[in-house]
Amino acid sequence: MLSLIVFLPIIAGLVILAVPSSQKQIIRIVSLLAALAQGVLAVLMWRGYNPALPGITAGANGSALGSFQFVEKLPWISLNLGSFGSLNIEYFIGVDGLSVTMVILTALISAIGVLSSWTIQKQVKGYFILYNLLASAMMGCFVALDFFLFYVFWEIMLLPMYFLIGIWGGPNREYAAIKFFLYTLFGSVFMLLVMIGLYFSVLDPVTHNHTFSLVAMASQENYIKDAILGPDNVMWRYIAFIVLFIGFAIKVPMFPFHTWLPDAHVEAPTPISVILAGVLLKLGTYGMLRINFPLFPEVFHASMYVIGIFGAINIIYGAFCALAQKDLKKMVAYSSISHMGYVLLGLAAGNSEGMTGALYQMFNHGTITAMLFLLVGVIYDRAHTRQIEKFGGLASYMPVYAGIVTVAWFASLGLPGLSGFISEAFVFVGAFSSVTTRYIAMVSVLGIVFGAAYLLWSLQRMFLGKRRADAAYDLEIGEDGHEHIHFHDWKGKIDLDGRELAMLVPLVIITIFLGIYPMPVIGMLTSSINKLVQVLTPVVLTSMN
Amino acid sequence: MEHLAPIGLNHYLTISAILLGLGLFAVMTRKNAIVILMGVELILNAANINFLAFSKYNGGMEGVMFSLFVIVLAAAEAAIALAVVINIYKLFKSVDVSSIDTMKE
Amino acid sequence: MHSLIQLSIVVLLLPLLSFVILIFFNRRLPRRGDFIGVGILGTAFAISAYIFWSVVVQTYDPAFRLAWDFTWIDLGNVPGVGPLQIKMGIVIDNLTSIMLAMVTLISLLVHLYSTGYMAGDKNYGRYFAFLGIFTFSMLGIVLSDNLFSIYIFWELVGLSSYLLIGFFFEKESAADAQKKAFLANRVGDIGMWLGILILYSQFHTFSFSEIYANLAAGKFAMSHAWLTAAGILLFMGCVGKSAQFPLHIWLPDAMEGPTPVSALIHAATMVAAGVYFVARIFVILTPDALHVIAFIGASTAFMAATIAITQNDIKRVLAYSTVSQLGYMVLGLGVGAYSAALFHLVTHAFFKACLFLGSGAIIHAMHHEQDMRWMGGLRKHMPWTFATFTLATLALAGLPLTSGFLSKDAILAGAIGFAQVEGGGIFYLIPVLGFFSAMLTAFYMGRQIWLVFFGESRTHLKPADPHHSDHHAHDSHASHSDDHHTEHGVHEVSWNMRAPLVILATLSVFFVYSPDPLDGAKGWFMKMIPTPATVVGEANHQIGELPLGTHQPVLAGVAPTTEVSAPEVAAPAHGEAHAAAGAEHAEAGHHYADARQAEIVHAGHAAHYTAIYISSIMVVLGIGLAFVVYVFGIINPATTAETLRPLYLFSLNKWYWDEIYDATVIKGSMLLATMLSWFDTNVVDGLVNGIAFLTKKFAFANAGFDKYVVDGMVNFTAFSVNTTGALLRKLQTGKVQTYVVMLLLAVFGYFVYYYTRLIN
Amino acid sequence: MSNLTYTAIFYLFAAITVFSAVYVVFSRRVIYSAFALLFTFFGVAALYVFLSADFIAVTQVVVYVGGILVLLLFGVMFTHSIMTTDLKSDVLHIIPGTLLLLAMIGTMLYTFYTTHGWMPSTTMLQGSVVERIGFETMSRFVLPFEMSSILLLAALIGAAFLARFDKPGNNE
Repeated sequence: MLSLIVFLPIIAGLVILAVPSSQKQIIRIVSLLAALAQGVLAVLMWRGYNPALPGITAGANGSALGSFQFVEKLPWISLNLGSFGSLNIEYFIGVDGLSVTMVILTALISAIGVLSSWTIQKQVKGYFILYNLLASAMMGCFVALDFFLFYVFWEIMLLPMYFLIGIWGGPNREYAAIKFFLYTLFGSVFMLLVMIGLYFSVLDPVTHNHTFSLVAMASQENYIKDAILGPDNVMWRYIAFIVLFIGFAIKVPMFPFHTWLPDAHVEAPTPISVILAGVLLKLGTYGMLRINFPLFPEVFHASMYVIGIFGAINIIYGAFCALAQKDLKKMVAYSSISHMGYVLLGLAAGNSEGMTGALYQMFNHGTITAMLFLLVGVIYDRAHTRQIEKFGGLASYMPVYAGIVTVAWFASLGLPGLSGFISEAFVFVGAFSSVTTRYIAMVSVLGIVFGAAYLLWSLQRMFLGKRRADAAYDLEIGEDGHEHIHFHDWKGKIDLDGRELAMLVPLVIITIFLGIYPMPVIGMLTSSINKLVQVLTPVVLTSMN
Repeated sequence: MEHLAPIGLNHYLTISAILLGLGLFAVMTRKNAIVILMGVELILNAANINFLAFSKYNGGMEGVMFSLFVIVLAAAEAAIALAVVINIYKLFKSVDVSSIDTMKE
Repeated sequence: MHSLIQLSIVVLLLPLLSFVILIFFNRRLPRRGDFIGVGILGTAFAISAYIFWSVVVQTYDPAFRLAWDFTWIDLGNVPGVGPLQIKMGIVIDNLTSIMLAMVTLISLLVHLYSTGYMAGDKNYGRYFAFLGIFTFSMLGIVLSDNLFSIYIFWELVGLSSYLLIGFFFEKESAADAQKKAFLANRVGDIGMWLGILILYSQFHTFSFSEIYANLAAGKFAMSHAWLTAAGILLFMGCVGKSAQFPLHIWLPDAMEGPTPVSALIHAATMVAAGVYFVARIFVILTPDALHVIAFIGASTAFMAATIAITQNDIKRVLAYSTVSQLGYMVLGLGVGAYSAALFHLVTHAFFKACLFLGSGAIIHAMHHEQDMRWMGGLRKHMPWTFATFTLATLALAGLPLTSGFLSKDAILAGAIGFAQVEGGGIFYLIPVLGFFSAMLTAFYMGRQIWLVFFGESRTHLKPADPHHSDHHAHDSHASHSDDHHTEHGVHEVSWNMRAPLVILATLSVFFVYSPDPLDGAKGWFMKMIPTPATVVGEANHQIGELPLGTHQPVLAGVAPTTEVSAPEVAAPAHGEAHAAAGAEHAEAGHHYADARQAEIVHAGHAAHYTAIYISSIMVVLGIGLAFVVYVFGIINPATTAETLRPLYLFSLNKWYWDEIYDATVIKGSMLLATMLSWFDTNVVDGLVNGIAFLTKKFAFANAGFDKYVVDGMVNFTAFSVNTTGALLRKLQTGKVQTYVVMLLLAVFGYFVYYYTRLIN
Repeated sequence: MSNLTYTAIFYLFAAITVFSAVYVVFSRRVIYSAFALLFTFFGVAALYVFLSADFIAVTQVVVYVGGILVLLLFGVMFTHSIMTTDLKSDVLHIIPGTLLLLAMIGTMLYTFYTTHGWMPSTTMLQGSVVERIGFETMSRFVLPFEMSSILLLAALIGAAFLARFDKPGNNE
């Protein structure tokens, strides 16, 4: 079943390959059906998921089955390398609390992305094939339990993204695409090295072969004592942690590796921005949670403070940069940086509250930022500009749009009753409770104010007041005597149309519902989080002595 | 005629050498395809003389047999070659081999 | 679940229902659904009144407390803490039930009033929806039993005030004001949030009762300074919400909202939430924190009063008077006059709501003229408004026989007692500022009454200002045009606006609260709301003596929170004290475990008559001054203003706070934002691009090497081959015979070679 | 037959062979070359007789004179305006050709005359070898014999095919 979730989009892509490229509608519908089917499967998985099983490490019997769920394990590549032993790579997937919410998020965002892609007119066939490939790769990353498989999906993801930005993007798309590609590739090269190092340092507890299994790697007793990344080799473990962390931090993106993000977002078409912010950024922090921290717990403990500081820098720096932006999409991009800072801060706390907050923030940021980018796309479709100064008084003319924007904006600034608040609150609760990150949390709280500042300011400039003199639209008096606005070459509905509502309303509902009752998501996380904290904790104790 | 050495191997070899040289000369210098063919026949005859001479003075039958096959071969060669020459003539209205240099391009 | 809890949940959810119905369906309902808003609030008030009746009147027990909670978020078995749940819950005690009744009543009256005031607005239905969510949030604050949910509703109040203040969002000034209000509140909120975090990090719970029990048990492991900090930080929430110095700046600007909203938000509920919250956390405030609170309250009261005397906008005067009165309440809490402060909260809510609604009636009648300089003589045209407005003014000024007198007097008495107990000269500043502010209050309210209601109409004196009229044309009443802009247009407002005024004015008279017009302590209110015993006083001082280093990560799995069982039974020990204190005020001091608290209560009681005398004198002085200036004209305000020009300007420009904040915080933030953005594009991204540039340069250098050296060699090979080929091509004649010649040459060459070898 | 007579007859035929071959090569008219070639073949056939290969000699006469030469004459007559051909316009590489002619002959003769290992065997062929040719053809050389017959057949068909006037690919 999990495999089906992962490969459904690719199957859809193959089907699309067979459809003549003139049949645009069929291509879109096939993609949509695949995404919806994926969504249905994700919901089934959510229903069938047992929140009591912790995941992270192997169960009591040494196999992943007692701990992970929906596990599928097949030998994939088995090479005899002579004196190097044998290379055993497995097709090993499964979910635990860390990944199950991400799988659901990915399915959701993919489906919404397909709807959002409806307006793509250029090379529809190629677009959707790449899109589906991307969707599969993202999903694969979240469920892979074999490091090699993870790496494969991780790299597969890059390629469609590069083309989707580079072909369907804005005017400066080549620059943005190549920047994104190089940045991410830079990170993954190191990941490859660490992966190989880990392979030679870890033995499968059952077969006593070297293994890429992340489940085996998460237990420190499986490490060969004097191997390159074994427990004795402190220096190499630190180096491995750092380069791995940088690899993931680029994806997050963490200051100072964040500059690809605004460019990529500004140039990417709306659905790709949605995917990028909604899912791809989560892969960075997910990778930290799944790989970076449990594999090197003692290094994690030593670097909690530094991670926390980077988180705080992300929060405040991102907020300030957002405050100065004139391009709405760029502002939202910087707000992403700011919000991912909360995730980092929560992780740095290293306790259950903080980690829960971080994971929940990953989910919420996925839905909320998706909403923000969709809303930016809506206005960009109509006005062909994203300059904040080119608008004003939209609330009078597009009330539904303004209403949803208000919800999204307030969700983004962490208003209680909307999901973003709970995750941010938990991040702070965790970060403050941890002695290491207490003062960092105290500084980071400023992010709440500046987050409100840039969002409210942009809200005011775009939606409140009256039309500006140089606005991107005209006012005309309608037959009923009321003022209406008129976009220069927009034929569709002025306010949101059915398709746009179909993308936005589910997200709004999720945001509000999870803001009021977060347990459907948090309930799935807790046992895994507590287990993860436990995996990290004993080392914390010994290293304190 | 004492001063004349008895007829031996070298005599035959000398004749064959002269025939070979003349045949080669014809092949090298004459433009006419038919004459070139004649040169080739001379070369073949020179070879035959050599075969038979060595066969005689060595006492084996191989040379004899070989010369027989050479003659057969020469016949076949001549037939084919003339057919080719006739074709060339049809194509180029000439049997002047120096004007047939289309392979140069 | 107790039936009162169930009812309170109903009360809480009813306004939310109103919001949901009206936000989605207001355009499809007749009259835009205003009757739904009013009806639902009426129901809510009826239930609240029942709760009030059951709790305060029937039970009449100062220690009454009902609590109920449920697990909201279950974090499972957290390593190092044990099972951890975040709970949400409701608590009902006397204070809650009084607040509940007060909030729903004022909200109901504002709803009713708004059906008249807002009639004809194009977003009429949405307005009622916003009122609904505001009421919901406010009730949430009142009913919350833990810090987390109070923070949630706190922010929701911020949101709904944002929506309401910016209701006329097409006006830039309204849009600015709503943003300013929200951001100022947020600044306060982060302080409050940090305070919550300090407490949570110690006890892993948000519940008030559990936190108090843990504190009382001396389980606070951090230093005492952290506890003081927690108190002050939590108080920051109040500073934001209750518009205390230095975050008071948003409240006067918030007058951009519709006037009934001002009555609801800025008189009765939202601003009161801050005071209510400080009252809730009163027991954890250390003496140092209380001193800070007292000084902030006093300076706010004084500063706002000095600003109010020069303002010309009728609503702005009231806004600054609100800030000033909130300063009183905060001052009261700071000096330990807990009951008095809350008493003032309630009385102020009613008379200030009356004043705002009255001013709304005036503005409505004057066709959106807000400047008092162009009013006058309205007494004859609007007798109902005049009467109620005057009564409320007297209450605000603190004249005897009014509710304001009772509460303000109690606060000032507490301030005197506090100064005596603390014994320092500097602490006398607090009562002195309080009394001086009382005088100023009397003065500016007297000025307002005179300018608005007495004398002759000055409408014609108004300079023609097209911009000004244009400014108000955007207000809700597009239908009301300027053609009625004469004295003849001024008439009394309709019944649905008048009735709230009368009700609120009635609630501003002393007998509602106390049988003795001179002593509020004899009334039911102060008996029902006794000062709770602190949990961080001298008796608990040992908690600060735990060295910081002994703080160990709680890993054993036995969390301190688990020792506290049901919240319902958490506070009985204090409940005893409350009961006794409420029963006999004079002897209450003996029952407080903390000596300082007991002394202050006692001294406050002793200073009661001193306070009455002084404050009465000050009020009479203030009103007399107003008469001297405006009625008898002995002092010309204009010339005085000219003489004291710097002071006048200082007051008129609100102590230049807006300018100071603009120059420092806002400009600073924007500058920093611009700088960081520049840094981001040019330095961070520049670094990246620089690396890319260098890589590219290197690549080009490499490419040059490649092109000229490596490729050069290749090309040279190709060139030589080409040349050789060109030479050799000459040999390739296409003539078979040439080849034969060459072949033979080769054969001959071989012979030559062979023989030369043979020779050697 | 005396030794002298034997020698004289040998030289006679050798002279006929060589000089007619020279005429073949240097004649300016092809038809004359063709007839000179006739004499060369006869001379060579005679030399074969001296070499105890009477059967080969007969074959030489039959095949060369009766077959090849007639064929050549046909070719000459098919392709030529015979009378106009002229030696001077008919040659190229005359200088390298001549030099090489002399060089090749010289080299070979030098080789022959400086090689001393070519001592006549004791079992020189004597008399007629017709019978032995028959034996050899049917025993040791039966495979080459059959192969040559196939070769001849193929050459026959090929020549006939190539020389056809109305081949489909020939008329462009």
